[in-house]
Amino acid sequence: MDKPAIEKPEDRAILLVFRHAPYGNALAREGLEAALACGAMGATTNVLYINEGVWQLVEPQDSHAIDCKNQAAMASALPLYGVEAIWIDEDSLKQRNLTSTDINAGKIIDRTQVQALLATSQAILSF
Amino acid sequence: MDTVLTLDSDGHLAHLSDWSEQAAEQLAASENILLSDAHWEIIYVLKEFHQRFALSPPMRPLVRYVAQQLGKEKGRSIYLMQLFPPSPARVASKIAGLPRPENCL
Amino acid sequence: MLLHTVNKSAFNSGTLGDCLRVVAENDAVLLFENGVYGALDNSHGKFSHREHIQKLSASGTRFYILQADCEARGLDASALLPIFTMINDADFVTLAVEASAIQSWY
Amino acid sequence: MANYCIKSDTMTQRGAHEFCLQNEGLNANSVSCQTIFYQNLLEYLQLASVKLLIKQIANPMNFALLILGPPYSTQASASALRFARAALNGGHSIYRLFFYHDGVHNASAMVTTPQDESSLPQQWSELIEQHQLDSVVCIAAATRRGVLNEQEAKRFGKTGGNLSPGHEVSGLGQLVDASLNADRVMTFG
Repeated sequence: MDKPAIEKPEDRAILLVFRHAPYGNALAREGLEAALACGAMGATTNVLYINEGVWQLVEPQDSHAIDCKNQAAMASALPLYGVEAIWIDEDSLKQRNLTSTDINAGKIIDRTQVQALLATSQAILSF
Repeated sequence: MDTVLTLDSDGHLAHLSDWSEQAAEQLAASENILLSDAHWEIIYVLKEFHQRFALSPPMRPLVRYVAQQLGKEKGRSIYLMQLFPPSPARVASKIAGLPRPENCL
Repeated sequence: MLLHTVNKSAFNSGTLGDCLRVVAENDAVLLFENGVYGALDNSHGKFSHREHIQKLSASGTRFYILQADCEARGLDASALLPIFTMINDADFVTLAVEASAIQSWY
Repeated sequence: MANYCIKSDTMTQRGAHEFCLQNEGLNANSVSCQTIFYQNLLEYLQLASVKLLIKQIANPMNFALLILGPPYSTQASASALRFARAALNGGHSIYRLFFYHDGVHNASAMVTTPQDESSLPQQWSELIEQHQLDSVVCIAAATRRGVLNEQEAKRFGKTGGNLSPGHEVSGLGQLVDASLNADRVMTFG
């Protein structure tokens, strides 16, 4: 657990794209665990919440009764793990009638910025 | 007198609900650690971390969180290393009754 | 250039639409697995992405479809939008090599 | 006439060359199942006086594949397998296979199929063996889903391991490493 940060090529960033709603399947949870691992290992990490993925950030969540870990609580640990670049697709929020007050983290970006984020990422992990 | 705790093969509590301060002392003893106030402070910060984020933190986030909660002097790996050798994240989560940090890193 | 892969049918999933919304001019889009149904020329209404695909194609986006998945599903090339280029597995690899990164929509 | 592919050490040498050897007096077992360093390979071939056909690939890439789909339930695993084969046939290398999410079931040795259907886990194991691929199964995802090697099974007090040959159980760090060091990362979900 206490391994030092791994060697990495300069300017290489990992982008994790979260496209699925939480709880219905394990993609959201396991994608988040991958993002936390990227951060904990010192990799330059971007996270993009888009499409159904934006539901992961809606607060409050109480997943006690369905016996799952609270996805929003876990996601709120991202900055502590060194993942500060958290992006949210504006259109996906609008389609779901969500606003910045419904979500707990991240910076809302428009379609052009989403395209730029994808275009400048060398490794994309989709969850 | 020590209560008999059910432990997994790594010496972590098999049932996290068994945790008590007395249990923590026993778990610490198995790591040759005598708990002082400085230890308890970290143990309660760790429990709070788990409560808040539903995660058992590896080293980096643990250091950051301790720095946030207890100040920069304590939020250093060397400080945690002195209290919970040889691997603070693993040893401290064991004593604090957190799940074993998953072998994911 | 990004390579986007889509493997869900446009008839029961918004995946193709989600992909097309953020595809850029010089990107490539590959439909495979059930995604190949999204290339059908004769789909109508909300299932059809024909206009969007044509518009993107006109501005430079390239569209591909995986042959093995079409054959398995009995899709003849004549039923597909002519914009789509039929490719094999080796071409898929070549596309991934040419791309700066691969975004998988599933 | 069989062709054997020998890779240079892909872990340290990015953009590794791929060699195709024509099978002339060369002991297949001695070369097909191990990774040989570029330098050593040339020396070895000189000693063995083997005619060497070197196919230089224009743009050799090191791929990392993230496989999230289980065998049979969806097509993702089969698609990833076809992609891996096509990449290797095209002279590219696979930096690592990483099985995660439901993809860990591809590493279950318990998967059994009727005689007229192919076993995806078996095909993965064969591909890994044949090309000496680095294949990692995420330990956390696999443990939750009941895919364990002997050691993990013992640790958790289970009756026996069920990990297919060729895979290693390890952490997400291996995915992070692959994302940083492979030329291309592909997700199959």
